[in-house]
Amino acid sequence: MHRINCPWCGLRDEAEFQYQGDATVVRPEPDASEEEFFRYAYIRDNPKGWHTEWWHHTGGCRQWVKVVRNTLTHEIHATGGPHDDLPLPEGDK
Amino acid sequence: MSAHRLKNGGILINRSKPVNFTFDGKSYQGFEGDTLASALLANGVTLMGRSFKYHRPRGCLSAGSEEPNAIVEMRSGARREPNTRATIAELYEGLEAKSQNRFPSLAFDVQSVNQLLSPFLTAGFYYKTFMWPASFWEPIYEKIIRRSAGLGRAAVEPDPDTYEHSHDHCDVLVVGGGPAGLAAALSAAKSGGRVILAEEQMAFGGMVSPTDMIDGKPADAWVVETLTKLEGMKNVTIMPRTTVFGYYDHNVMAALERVSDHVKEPEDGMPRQRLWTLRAKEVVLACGSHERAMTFDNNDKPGVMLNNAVRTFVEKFGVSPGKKIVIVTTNDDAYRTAEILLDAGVKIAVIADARAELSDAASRIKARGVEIDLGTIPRQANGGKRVKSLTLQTLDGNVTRTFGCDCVAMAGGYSPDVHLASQTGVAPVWDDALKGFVPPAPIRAERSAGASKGSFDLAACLEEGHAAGLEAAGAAGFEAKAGTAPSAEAIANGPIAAIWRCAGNGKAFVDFQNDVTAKDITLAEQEGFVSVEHAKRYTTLGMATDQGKTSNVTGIGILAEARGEPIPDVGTTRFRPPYSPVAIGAFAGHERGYEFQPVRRTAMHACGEKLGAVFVEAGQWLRPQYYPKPNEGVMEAIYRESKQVRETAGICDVSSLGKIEIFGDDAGEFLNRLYINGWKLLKPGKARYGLMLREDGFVFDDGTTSRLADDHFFMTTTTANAARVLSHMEHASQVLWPDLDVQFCSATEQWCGVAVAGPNARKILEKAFGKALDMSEEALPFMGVQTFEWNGTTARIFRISFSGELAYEVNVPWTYGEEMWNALWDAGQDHGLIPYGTEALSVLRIEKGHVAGNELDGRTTAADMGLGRMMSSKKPFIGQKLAGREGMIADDREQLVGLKLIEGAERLRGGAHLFEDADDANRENDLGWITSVCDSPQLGCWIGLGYLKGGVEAYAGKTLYAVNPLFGEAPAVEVVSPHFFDPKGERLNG
Amino acid sequence: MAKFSAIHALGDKETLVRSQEGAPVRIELAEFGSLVQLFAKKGKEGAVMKKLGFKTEAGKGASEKGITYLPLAPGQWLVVADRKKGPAFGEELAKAVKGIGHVSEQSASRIRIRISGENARDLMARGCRLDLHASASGAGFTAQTVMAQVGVTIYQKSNKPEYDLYVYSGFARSFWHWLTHTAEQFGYEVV
Amino acid sequence: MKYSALSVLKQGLTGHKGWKRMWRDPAPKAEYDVIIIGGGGHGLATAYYLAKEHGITNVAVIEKGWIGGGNVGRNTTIIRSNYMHAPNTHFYEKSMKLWEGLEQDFNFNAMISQRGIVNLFHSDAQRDGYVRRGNAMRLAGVDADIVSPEELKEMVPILDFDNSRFPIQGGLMQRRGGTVRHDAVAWGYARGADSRGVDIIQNCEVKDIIIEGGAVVGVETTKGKIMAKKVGMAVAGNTSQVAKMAGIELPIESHVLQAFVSEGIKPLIDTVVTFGAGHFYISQSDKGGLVFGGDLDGYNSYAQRGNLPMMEHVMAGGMAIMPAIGRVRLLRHWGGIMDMSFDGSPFICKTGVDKLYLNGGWCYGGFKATPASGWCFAHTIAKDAPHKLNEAFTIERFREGRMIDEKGVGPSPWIQ
Ligand SMILES: Cc1cc2nc3c(=O)[nH]c(=O)nc-3n(C[C@H](O)[C@H](O)[C@H](O)COP(=O)(O)OP(=O)(O)OC[C@H]3O[C@@H](n4cnc5c(N)ncnc54)[C@H](O)[C@@H]3O)c2cc1C
Ligand SMILES: NC(=O)c1ccc[n+]([C@@H]2O[C@H](COP(=O)([O-])OP(=O)(O)OC[C@H]3O[C@@H](n4cnc5c(N)ncnc54)[C@H](O)[C@@H]3O)[C@@H](O)[C@H]2O)c1
Ligand SMILES: Cc1cc2nc3c(=O)[nH]c(=O)nc-3n(C[C@H](O)[C@H](O)[C@H](O)COP(=O)(O)O)c2cc1C
Ligand SMILES: [Zn+2]
Repeated sequence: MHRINCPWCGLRDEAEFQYQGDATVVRPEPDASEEEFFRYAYIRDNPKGWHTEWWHHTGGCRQWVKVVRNTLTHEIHATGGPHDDLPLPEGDK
Repeated sequence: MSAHRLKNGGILINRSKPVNFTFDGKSYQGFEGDTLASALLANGVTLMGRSFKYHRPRGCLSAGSEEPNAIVEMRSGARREPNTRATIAELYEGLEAKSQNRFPSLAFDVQSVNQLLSPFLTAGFYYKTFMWPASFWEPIYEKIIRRSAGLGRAAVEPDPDTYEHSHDHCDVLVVGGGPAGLAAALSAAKSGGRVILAEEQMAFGGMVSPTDMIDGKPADAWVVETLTKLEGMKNVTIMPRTTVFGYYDHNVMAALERVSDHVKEPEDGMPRQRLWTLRAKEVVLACGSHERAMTFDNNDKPGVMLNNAVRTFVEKFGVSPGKKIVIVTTNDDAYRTAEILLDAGVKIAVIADARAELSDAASRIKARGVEIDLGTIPRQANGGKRVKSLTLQTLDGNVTRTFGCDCVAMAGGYSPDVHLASQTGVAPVWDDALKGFVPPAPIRAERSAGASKGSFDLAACLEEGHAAGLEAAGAAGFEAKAGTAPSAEAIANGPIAAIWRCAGNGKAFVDFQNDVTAKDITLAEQEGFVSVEHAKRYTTLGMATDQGKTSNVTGIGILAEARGEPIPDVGTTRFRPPYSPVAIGAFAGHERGYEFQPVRRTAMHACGEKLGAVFVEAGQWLRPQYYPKPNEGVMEAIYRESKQVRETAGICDVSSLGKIEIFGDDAGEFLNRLYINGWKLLKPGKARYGLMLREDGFVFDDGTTSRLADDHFFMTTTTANAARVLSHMEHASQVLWPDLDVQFCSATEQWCGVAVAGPNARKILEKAFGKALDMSEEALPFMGVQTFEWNGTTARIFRISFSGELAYEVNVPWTYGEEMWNALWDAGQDHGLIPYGTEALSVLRIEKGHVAGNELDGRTTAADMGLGRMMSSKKPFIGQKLAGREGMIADDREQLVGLKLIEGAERLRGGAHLFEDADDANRENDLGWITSVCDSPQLGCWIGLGYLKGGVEAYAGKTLYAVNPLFGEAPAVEVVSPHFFDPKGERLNG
Repeated sequence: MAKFSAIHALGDKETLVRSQEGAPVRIELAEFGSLVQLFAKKGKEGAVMKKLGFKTEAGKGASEKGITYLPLAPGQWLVVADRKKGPAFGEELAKAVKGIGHVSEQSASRIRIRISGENARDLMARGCRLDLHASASGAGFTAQTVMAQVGVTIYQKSNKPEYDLYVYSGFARSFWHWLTHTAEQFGYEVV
Repeated sequence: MKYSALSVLKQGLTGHKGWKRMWRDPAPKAEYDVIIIGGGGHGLATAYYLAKEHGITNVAVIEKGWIGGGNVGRNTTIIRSNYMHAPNTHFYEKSMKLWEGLEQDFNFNAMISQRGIVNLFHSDAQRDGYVRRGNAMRLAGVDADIVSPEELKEMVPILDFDNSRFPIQGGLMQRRGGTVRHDAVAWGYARGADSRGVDIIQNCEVKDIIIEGGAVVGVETTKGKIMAKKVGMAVAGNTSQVAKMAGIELPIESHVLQAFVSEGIKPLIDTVVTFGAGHFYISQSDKGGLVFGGDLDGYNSYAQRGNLPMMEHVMAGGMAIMPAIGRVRLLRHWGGIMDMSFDGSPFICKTGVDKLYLNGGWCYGGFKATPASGWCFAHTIAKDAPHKLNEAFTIERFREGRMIDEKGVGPSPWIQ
């Protein structure tokens, strides 16, 4: 079971969170094109390996937590707040 | 007691406490501390089950958790549980067990005729046959196959016992309470970390023998002493009868504690079993090993068992499984058994040792006068329902001699128990000296120790355990307090021979329970099932309840020989949890039946109850659905309620609506971005209907939101979407627009609410709230909001209307719900006030053409609902861009319409499809469907809402057919505007 | 008659109370006066604490003069007044933080249950996924989590294994059912 | 070699020495007319129908592991055609028809068992949704019925009607739905394809897709470069990874779905029962194991294993409606990687790259699709154009706003 380090609550069980998908896609500015919004809503890199993603801590502080997790091993490299820059581990993509 | 119980020995049994039990209806007696298997053996019962496919008679193979054969039905009635391993079922007074998978009786099983068919019933048989004629499969062949498969019978009544979950955290989790595990727990505990020691069995000590010496004491005394020491340490939790069965991500382990399985029924308040979630910083796996059987013809005869099972029965339970025993072996462990048998006075007919040379251990036994045949392996067991003799052969297949016996002990070598270590997804590694797979290099914070790591010598197990405990504690951040490992005399074991199968022409079983023979495996290879995973699936090797604990390695050895490749190239199949089977009820815990999900009750639940409401589930909420009068049917009640509201007034509990309190200078801007319509200009004291889209442009939710102050809004959401809307807003404020000054939280359970609707609504409220509230048109116009003091608390009133009547929603704090209801109820008595439920609410809104859950199915656009014009073009909002995609604005999209039943059926039904021609209805000319229906008192007929291609514009006044093949009807309906009733909204003013 | 009873959502107190001499688990219907959710505007967290004269950090609440401050999230607290009743408490707070924060009245949204006794921690472990061992919790320990599928806020006032659970009103009965059912294995009293 | 009563009898009496390999183990040729990447159900079925229906036999199926080791070998084996949206209804019904004749067609007993599938409903709104769906099926010529609680009690006696949190009001039944012995589907198609000349190449991973001048010309594999006139991708959970090799971006996420099997027990449940409101579904295998599952774990994963919270939730769902299974033991549980598309519906289509074709986005429902998927994909590859049955399953539908969203939850694949 994933244990996710919420920046506010500390290490918590996966069961307290709701997964919310890829955190690398950035919502375009309001005046961006339909195409850009389309890519934001639908196109995903879906990597096998490190993935930066959202876990919403609904069973705790209700903060959106950014998590760098490996989709192959389920290992977690880093967690942070929505606007923290979380680099991927060295040498990996 | 019976002759099979030895005079002495049996460290686990208490001879002064006899215990009565029954097996297949016959009464027997055993001792406290016995397992069902040891007690049956003590009574001379060797036949304990039938195999899966051929229904061959079987006795117990092992004395432990790995048992494939002796699986029985325990208990009866609602507590009947299939497939319980007799070898670990603890005996209790009144235990009832039955043999399974046999008819009519264990001794005489009709389906054992399958054995006659056995030349055909090989691996893969099913795939090649039962195809002729085609129509015979389900009604005939499949039924027979299903009935003859499947082992035991489950209960058919609800399980009367309870299960619970429990959680713990530790620095070091030690799995297994054998010598390695005990040593690990002790050294880890001494360094101060929090230690949990879990052991599957009732007794600790694992495979140690009372004849072993540890720290100069008999091993069983050392075990007790060590446990006592551990129990005395505050940082140690000892968990007997607890199987750690699953190794999940991030070092979380799941364990099952069998709290009450060793008693007839759980004591008051106690669960049957407890499922533990253990979060360990570091793990020590000291799970021991499993002995392998040897593969020779008829090796499944009752009385043929594992060498260490024979030893365990003698040493731990004081039972000799036979009076004259043949031992067949590939390694030195057989001689430990021989020694113990000789000491117990049990006769050994011969020991057949596959190895060419006499080992030291063997010579010691030879010196005691036992015949040892070197270079000899078993050929076939003989006998009926119990082994009578064993024929031996040389390694190259020459039959030598046959020895009479009533028990055969097989020492095929040990396989380290790498189950948990491999569950993490890495494959174990072949060790050729050991002739077994050992744990892979850890990828988690874990390490193995003792036999499970491939160390079979007691001294090494103790040392490794000690070191592993220290290492684990150190890794968890606790300073190692060295000390020395418990010591035992190191014994050099001789080599192990790799004998995967012994030559023969008959059935030599590898996987006993699933009746997989050596030939099945070679046949699979011959047919192209070369991969070990293919061979497993084709033959079912290792797929039975024991998951191949005693058989997988042998099967892999045979496959490797057939492929002509070394074992490491073949590899193992994938290890999966659970380590041993776990009751489904334990996973569910408390969350079963009515407790599956918590119930949410509104503050006014009791008021509804008092008025005879029938409640309905709305998500987790319970809401009054309707309030039947005596002798009134559902439909009549709904009709009456919805009619009466428009005539006088009705009161409805609307507390389950989601409520969100929003603060901040940018709250208006925030709402502007969330909703499709504008919010900035909304004045304090006013409410507005709002519609939200998802980012993909489809409608997400709707509700009424009010401005209470410049920087304070109060939002309502639908009951169903309350949580989702809150999450959506948190995303927007935390992730998308952190710069907006906006703060909000749920207020759903702070405020409860009622709607009072109908021409008399104002009068009733005036009477109930009196001077507290100014109800005048000026003070509280349509879409007006007021906060007022009532009864010592703050109340809010919203003049909004879902029903289309003059209506108000009043909110008070949850604690005042009943009082408010009662006040309104009393005030309404002179004004024809009735309570109405969700059904009447639905009728009223359908008559008005207001959309609800049925119309908001996640695939509709605002325009589909006729609300396209609400979409502001003056500001950006979520969903705006993608709502413009060509398919979402296409002309052929279905639009919301009203439908009136004309004729052809008694009623309308949701889910009917709309067609121009009822006789030519198919998916290609399908025009739409009906979403909601009701029997409308105002229209005097059944009406409905639906989505229709072309909408009202194309079909107004036209007749369509509501085709409903499921109900065999296709009534004619007229297409009308969805605003059936009072389209101008005149009634909003009373 | 005004009602601020912690048990409003559970029904009549008389039907809930149960005595057992020396019970290893004690469940207390711990009524309070007022409860609000307090917000600091962005960047005003310190200012709000200063203004109101309390100090909390993530996971650690504080009790002062009958008022308990439970940190929920950055810039968010539950503030519980033991005695001060009614909306007035929230209004006072709101006034105090005007310009730097907001207050949402929540007195009716939750009930408070206090669990203590020899087996209190064992009982908690049956539903609580958090580590409540003395080395991991202790005085001031505050956490929002989920027990028996219900969101709860836990507060441990002292180093003793005694826990205040704040449970949403609508879920109160379901939670109570689970709690008392589970406590039966130890034996419990309700006061 | 053909399986007949006679061959089974003969081999039984002669020690089974004559049974041949079901598929060869050939070395890859330098070039094929068609390469199918992925030896799962869909890939093997595609090869089979290319050979059988279109006479294209110079075909290789390239599988990185052992055939059938992906989702076809780990699914809960349910087949049904109870879909609501027209493209799905027609497509899955085609599949159902192919299932009905499959064993005779490929001379292999895949134990297709039309024991029926029932979806329970618990509220009027849910019922209306199912009625809409059932009618959509009937209007497409597919069997569907609404069954009453009384009929349900008869059909599934262990359903609890007395103490259930969400009272069971009835169900949508498709009697022709049921289960199939999953492994046998892969093996049967493999054997059928092999006997028609298709090369099945195992332990060979495609590492790159070679494109020249906008058209595919071959693949780079762990066994070297293999050229091809056309290439079809049918790699399920790995769709994004393989499509990326050709520069194709997709609305797909890979998620883990768990499955569970109990110890074998005597027949207890004769139909497939799904409890959507509780995220639980169950059937019983011919071997006696209760085979059940629930929702996705709900996070991107390629790990083929899930975690405890979903396990507990799934089994709670079981105990919510069938409390008699409490004492039956879970034997094993595992996971598979779902290629979750952003509307829950699949792709069988051409791609932006000439002669490169996509089959994917099957989510947790592609097993039942296997025959029709292979059949339609073979058609699309052979004709370089979709069949009418799969023309809606394009990549462009998302850009165009013509999603086929059975669940109506939109582009959040973890809840699709
Ligand atoms: C737990 C679970 C339960 C399910 N239950 C059902 C159900 O009840 N009913 C239903 O209809 N569907 C169900 N499904 C879904 C269904 O199993 C899949 O949608 C379907 O099997 C996918 O098609 P496939 O058989 O071709 O996939 P797979 O069998 O996964 O085949 C894809 C193959 O491609 C191979 N591959 C991947 N990358 C490469 C590469 N680079 N080179 C070479 N080969 C590669 C893989 O190794 C794999 O063998 C379930 C799935 C799971 C996991
Ligand atoms: N002579 C030989 O060939 C040979 C071979 C193997 C073992 N042995 C002997 O066996 C002993 C090995 O000691 P050890 O401590 O490594 O192993 P052990 O077998 O003595 O103990 C392992 C213990 O772990 C428990 N266990 C296993 N899996 C578990 C799980 N998942 N959850 C909870 N409990 C679990 C078992 O019930 C058992 O009590 C030594 O005495 C050694 O000499 C001898
Ligand atoms: C329908 C079905 C029935 C199964 N029955 C059994 C079974 O009776 N015994 C068993 O050990 N595994 C059974 N399995 C699980 C497989 O052993 C295996 O776990 C699964 O195919 C996934 O493969 P993997 O575990 O090798 O990754 C079954 C799987 C399926 C799909
Ligand atoms: Zn948190």
